[in-house]
Amino acid sequence: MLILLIVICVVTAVFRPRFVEPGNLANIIRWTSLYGVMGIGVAFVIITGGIDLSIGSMLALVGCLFGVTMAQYNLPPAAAICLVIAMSTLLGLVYGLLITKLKLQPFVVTLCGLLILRGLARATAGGSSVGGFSKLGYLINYEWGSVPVPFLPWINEGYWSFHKWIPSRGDQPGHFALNDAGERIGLDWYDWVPLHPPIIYLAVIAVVAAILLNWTVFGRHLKALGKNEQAARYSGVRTDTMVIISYMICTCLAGVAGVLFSIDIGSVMPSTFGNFYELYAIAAAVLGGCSLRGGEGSIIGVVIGTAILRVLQNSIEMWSIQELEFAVVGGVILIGVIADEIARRIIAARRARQEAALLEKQTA
Amino acid sequence: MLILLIVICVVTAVFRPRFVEPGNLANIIRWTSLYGVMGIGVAFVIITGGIDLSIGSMLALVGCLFGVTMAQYNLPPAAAICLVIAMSTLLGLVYGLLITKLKLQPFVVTLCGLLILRGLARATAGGSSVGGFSKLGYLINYEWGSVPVPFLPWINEGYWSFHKWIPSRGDQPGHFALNDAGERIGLDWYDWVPLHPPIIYLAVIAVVAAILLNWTVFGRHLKALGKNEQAARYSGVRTDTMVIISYMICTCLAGVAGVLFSIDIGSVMPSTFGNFYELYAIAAAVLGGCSLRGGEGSIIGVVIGTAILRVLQNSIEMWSIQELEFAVVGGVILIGVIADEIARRIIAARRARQEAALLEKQTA
Amino acid sequence: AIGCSSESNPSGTSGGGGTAKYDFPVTHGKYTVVALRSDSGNHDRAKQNAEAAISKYPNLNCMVGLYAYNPPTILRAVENAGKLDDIKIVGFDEDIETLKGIEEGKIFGTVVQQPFLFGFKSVEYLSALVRGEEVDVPESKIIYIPHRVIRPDNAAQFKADIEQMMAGKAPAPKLERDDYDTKEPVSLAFLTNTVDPFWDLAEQGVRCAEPIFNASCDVYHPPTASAEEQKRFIERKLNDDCQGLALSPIDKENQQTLINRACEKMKVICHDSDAPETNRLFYIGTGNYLAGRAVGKLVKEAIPDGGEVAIFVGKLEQLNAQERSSGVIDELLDRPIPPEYAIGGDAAAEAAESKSE
Amino acid sequence: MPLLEVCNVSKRFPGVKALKGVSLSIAAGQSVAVIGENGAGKSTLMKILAGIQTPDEGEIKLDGRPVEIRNVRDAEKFGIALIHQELNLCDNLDVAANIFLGKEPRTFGFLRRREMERRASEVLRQVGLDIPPTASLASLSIGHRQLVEIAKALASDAQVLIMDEPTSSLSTGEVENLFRVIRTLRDRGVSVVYISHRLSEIHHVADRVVALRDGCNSGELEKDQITHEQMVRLMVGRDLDQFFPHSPHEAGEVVLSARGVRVRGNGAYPIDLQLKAGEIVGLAGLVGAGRTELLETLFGVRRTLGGSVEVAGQAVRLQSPRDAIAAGLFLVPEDRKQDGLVIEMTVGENITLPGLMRASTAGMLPTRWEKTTADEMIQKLRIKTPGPGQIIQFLSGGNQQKAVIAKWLAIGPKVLLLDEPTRGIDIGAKHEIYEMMEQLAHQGVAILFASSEMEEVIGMSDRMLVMHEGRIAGELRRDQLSEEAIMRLATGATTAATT
Ligand SMILES: Nc1ncnc2c1ncn2[C@@H]1O[C@H](COP(=O)(O)OP(=O)(O)OP(=O)(O)O)[C@@H](O)[C@H]1O
Ligand SMILES: Nc1ncnc2c1ncn2[C@@H]1O[C@H](COP(=O)(O)OP(=O)(O)OP(=O)(O)O)[C@@H](O)[C@H]1O
Ligand SMILES: [Mg+2]
Ligand SMILES: [Mg+2]
Repeated sequence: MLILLIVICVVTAVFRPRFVEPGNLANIIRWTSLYGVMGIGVAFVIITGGIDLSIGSMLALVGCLFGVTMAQYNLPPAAAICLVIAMSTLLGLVYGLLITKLKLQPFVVTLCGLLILRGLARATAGGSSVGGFSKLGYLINYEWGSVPVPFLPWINEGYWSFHKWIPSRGDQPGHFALNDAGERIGLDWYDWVPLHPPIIYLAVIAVVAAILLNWTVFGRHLKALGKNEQAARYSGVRTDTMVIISYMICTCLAGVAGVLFSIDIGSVMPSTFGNFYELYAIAAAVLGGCSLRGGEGSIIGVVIGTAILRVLQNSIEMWSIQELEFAVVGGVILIGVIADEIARRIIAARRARQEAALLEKQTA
Repeated sequence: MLILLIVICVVTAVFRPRFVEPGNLANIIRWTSLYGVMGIGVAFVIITGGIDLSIGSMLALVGCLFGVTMAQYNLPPAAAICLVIAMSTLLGLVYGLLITKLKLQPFVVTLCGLLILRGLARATAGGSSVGGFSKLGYLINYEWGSVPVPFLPWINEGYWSFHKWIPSRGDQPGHFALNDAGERIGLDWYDWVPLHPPIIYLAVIAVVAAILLNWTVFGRHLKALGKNEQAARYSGVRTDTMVIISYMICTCLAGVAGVLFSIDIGSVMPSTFGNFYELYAIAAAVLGGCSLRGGEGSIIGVVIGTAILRVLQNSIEMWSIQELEFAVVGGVILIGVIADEIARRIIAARRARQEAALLEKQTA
Repeated sequence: AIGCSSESNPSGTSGGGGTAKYDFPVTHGKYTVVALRSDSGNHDRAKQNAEAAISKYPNLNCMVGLYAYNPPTILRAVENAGKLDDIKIVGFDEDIETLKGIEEGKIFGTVVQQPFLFGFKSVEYLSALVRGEEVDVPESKIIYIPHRVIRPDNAAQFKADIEQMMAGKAPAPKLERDDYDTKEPVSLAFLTNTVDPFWDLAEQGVRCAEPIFNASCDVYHPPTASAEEQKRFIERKLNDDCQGLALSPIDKENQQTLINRACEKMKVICHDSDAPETNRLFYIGTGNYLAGRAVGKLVKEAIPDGGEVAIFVGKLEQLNAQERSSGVIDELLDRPIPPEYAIGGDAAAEAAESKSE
Repeated sequence: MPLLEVCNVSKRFPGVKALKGVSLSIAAGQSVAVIGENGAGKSTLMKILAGIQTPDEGEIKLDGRPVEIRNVRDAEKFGIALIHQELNLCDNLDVAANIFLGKEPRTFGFLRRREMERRASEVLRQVGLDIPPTASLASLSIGHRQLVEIAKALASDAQVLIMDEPTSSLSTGEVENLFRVIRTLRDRGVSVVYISHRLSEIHHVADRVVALRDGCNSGELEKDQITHEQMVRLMVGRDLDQFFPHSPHEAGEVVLSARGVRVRGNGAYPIDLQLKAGEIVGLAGLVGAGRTELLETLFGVRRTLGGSVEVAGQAVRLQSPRDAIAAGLFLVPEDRKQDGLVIEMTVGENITLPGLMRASTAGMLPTRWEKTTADEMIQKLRIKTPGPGQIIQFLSGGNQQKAVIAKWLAIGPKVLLLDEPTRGIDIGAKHEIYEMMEQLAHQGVAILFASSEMEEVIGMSDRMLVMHEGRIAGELRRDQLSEEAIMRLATGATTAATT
């Protein structure tokens, strides 16, 4: 999957040098971070063998509530954030209870959730869009640092591309090494990509999630129960509790993502905000190696999967083929999944052949 | 479920008498028919234990192609219809092959389908909406007959409602029995509800589907395979072929629905046409008793499920609470599913008690 | 009676535009507005809304469709219900089917904007601004492009014009000045608010202007009409070598920061829908409110004896929908034109009147 | 004083009363065998002890104090561990993780992997399984998985260890090893409850035998009373005459002949074999010897890597089970719940499933045929069911197995492949299945019959093939059959064929 990511990046960079513009890279990083938070949440649910189709609606509801509580009830932002995240977590509890205690199917429950939450979002917002997040913009846009990335200017200025030299605008700083007199003497060989807070959020959440999944008893139980619920239950794992917790993690992270998205986008339109985001999150998790049959998945995979989707989307925009956007994204996911499947088969076949050869040798 | 349907109808009729207006009933019937076609298709896939998330996009693609082939390539409508339905059926074949031969998960495949088809639809339409279906309007709107339904005028005119008498416009015929001089002497006790072609389409498709499912070997095999694919395969059922066929049925019916919807609505906006229709179709199937775990489902159930959703939506319209629409629809599905589950438990418990009593008696 | 709710959100978000909150049905004199229904931009929803309204309000006299796709869907719904004689239809925008309906006498009339001019003028002004040339902008920072009223008499001619535009063969409109300097190529962007035939006309205008002003212009139609898509586009343009941007903000108040950010980097103007609180240089477009009032006048003509009116729009969250609908309602209720729309508006309205007659 | 005491426990399920006032007591350091026919309620009783199910009535006492076992955790607290009849492992985790699932050594919720692996390799050694604790479970055969399951129970350091048919997929050597483990545990003072349908094993492990019949206690045997006949009488309620109803068969023409068939996996050695009409051929071997794979390959479930198969002289291309079925070659699979039956469908629907297509005209359901066939088969095989409309899930194991066989009898087999047909079913049902095999052989059906139970393969076969590591190590005629001869071939001690 990492390979796929790199391929997409390189191809885009070569043919559309503007892709590696620091600002553009910063954008991609920011979006990846935001979507990644969502993806990590849904990964937990997918690992238990469940699904959450209501993330998009959850985003809308959280966004609307967030805006409305701040504006209408004059809650301080911090309190509003806590409130909406608590609410989203509670909704996860409800899902979990319905799924474990009433034995309803996750698909059905979260499908209803999708509809209900969207409806509540519209009711909350009362038919108009919700805003007023701009004062919190620093949570997303504060530039706390930047990293140097080599070669960017070269690619950017077309040295490496098949395209003609693109005359740069004179007022754009940073690309050229200047001599003392301020004249251009050559291209810098690196450029600064600015970093914004979302990457920190993602990093923190991803690290915590990865630890939770791989190093704790909780994670172990989660995987066991995702693969074979009965076995886990017979071994004394509190399967119901685990499932409920995983839904709570998912909706909680969806709540966090909802807050971040609404701050980032700045306005929440209750009827369209977050439409189909659940599909993006699920697609990212699947691309990242989570199996919808449960029991498998890695956090770093999810992050890479999200990055693929974001880079792809940006790349499509660079190529100006927005009309095909969905088709390309869908196609890439499909190809990724097919390639994965084929690779797995080839490996299995090769291993079988090797083992056969080994056996032959042993017996000979 | 039928009970739920009737309850919703009665409550709406009592509190919002305009609900039983013949024209409104005709609308509901028409919409139910159109959505029903889609729902029946997806029921087949659900019975095999699969899912099709791409119906909405399929609708959009079919609609766009339909319009474009007619307008741009001047195909006669019949040819265009055949062409697009053939194409949608072919797509089902592709899904089926990917799912059976490459062993990909239906969720993933059709999720990609959702994106890809939507993208293709947009590319086909070239960014604008597609129209030109009005000359085919007779396929939807031709009034071929009508049925008398008793009591409608009474309810409609407020005799049975808790609301005040609604003065009818004088020029509205049919409601009143007239004396020879043309004066009103009383309310007619029945009214004519017009019938349009869609109900025929639905009836034909539903009857064929029901026969297929309940009276043929194909249907039996389908159910067996939905419950336990491996056992079915070990019993000589062509599981792969069956799965492929069920996807083809589903996409074919989605194609038919796409054609009908585009004629009915008259213009196809590639980016929003059919959004979330797959969810409506799946919800209808689930409300109608299909289990997403596979193996269970009835066609009449699906039709009733669709009717519930449509009536509900109309009823919401009548109550003027559109903002809560999604919430109400989702809530009703959830309540329906929960009620179903609880009813099942109660029945199981009661049967257990009866049996225990019986056993006791036998042994005594 | 929630269906209306173009109430402005207390958070001071959108929903402004001078719209008061209405409690439907509102009655004034002969006219009653029974409902204002939105469909989130879904055509199927639009048709369902129209059908439901016909059933729900037996005494409906007039239906008004304010987004381009509304009038044709209303027409079909009315036709199917067999109520063409009872219900008059008044439209907005120049959908081909709307125009056909007018020709056939099924639709009473429509008020059209001139998106072709939006596109053309945007490129004209932006390329001049980018090259540092002077542009005549009125005090109000609003350049009105007059709307037109289409009735059966001028429908055929107008339809022909539109077809010509769509084919890319429309003659270029008159330029403001004829001494533009067009040596240096400029790179511009034209951002609309959704995918619609309406915006195709605007794009044609842009394309028509590109060679004349030696500009290359990236036109983007956000497919799901969301603020997010607009944001992504603008952010991309910020990192591009784009020098001028003309946009139709979807949610002006909450996009303020974004638009102001763009203003720092390039020349920004608004078209179609304004964002007056930002640093955008000026606004080109129809006065949506005044166009709404023109629709209201058409309604009055259509049902001179008064009656029930239902209004259908796409996204009530959008300013143009709010302005248009309040224009219609205010006209029907004989409210005065709020001062903020009166600026420069009278002249525009008169221009519209004279043009259509 | 008994360590664990069960008093008058009852349990109802929808449709059946699984336990009707059963009592059981176990002293510390004692091993008790629980026997009974299928559906007698053994597993249910054990599940109640392990906290998986709760009793409707009755009491459980530990050290004389009544306790309530509400869930698995409670059972663990009281020192009760259960090895399930069905495998309950997660094949996405490694062996160590499976062994310690639910009781991982931890500090603040973090896993202590090192310690886990150390202790896991310890218990693995105890059960005689020579694999690293980090091996992935997916790579193990059923037999090895069963051993892992046993190791899992051992790792819990339980006071009472319950084994529900632990040996059903183990080979002789592994069974011996298990007995040794049980004896050492017993010497350490651990109580062992042992359930098995292989009555011969019971002599080796049991201090006492408790028999259940139809959910009631039907008697107990002390160590010195344990004999085969006694046990059978307690289980079935009557004496059974000759156990293996074997009579010599007339071998007819060759109906199945496989030449150079290479089975995917496990070495892909070419395999030759021939089956004559009216012959019962046993297929013996240790766990993982490749019997299931061979049978599945012959049935078309697995793709062959080469070779040819002929049925009644006609070459068959084995692409899918359909091809095999079309040729009259049927398999009764090892795992009847997963492969043999659609357990949520009715008895009738299951029995008629393979024959529907043949009996139908124009694809319509042959309703009349369905009904007559189902009734006929239920009668012929004496399937105990309220009727053909009963959901097959609610039948006991033996009756389910009969239904699987009925599926094939309904459409007339030429060759019947049976993979562990008596696995986990009771002695009465076993007997009926043996009789059926006899009958079929006399009707000219060729039967290839894989089983891990020495006695029954020896008792039932006219001829036996023994497999070792994916190849046929040798063939034994009926007069050569003995446990020693088989073991010699099965362990690869002599590679030369004895014929
Ligand atoms: N979860 C369940 N639901 C319904 N019936 C059940 C359930 N579990 C067991 N039964 C029924 O209870 C009875 C006793 O089953 P149990 O598994 O205890 O028998 P057993 O003695 O272990 O048989 P076997 O030797 O086949 O394992 C059987 O008739 C079985 O069908
Ligand atoms: N699906 C599978 N994937 C990988 N390996 C397998 C699979 N099935 C069987 N094997 C391997 O093939 C070998 C033979 O297994 P097989 O089940 O045929 O043995 P068997 O003699 O029937 O034993 P058993 O008594 O367990 O049925 C074993 O080593 C097993 O690990
Ligand atoms: Mg048992
Ligand atoms: Mg086997």
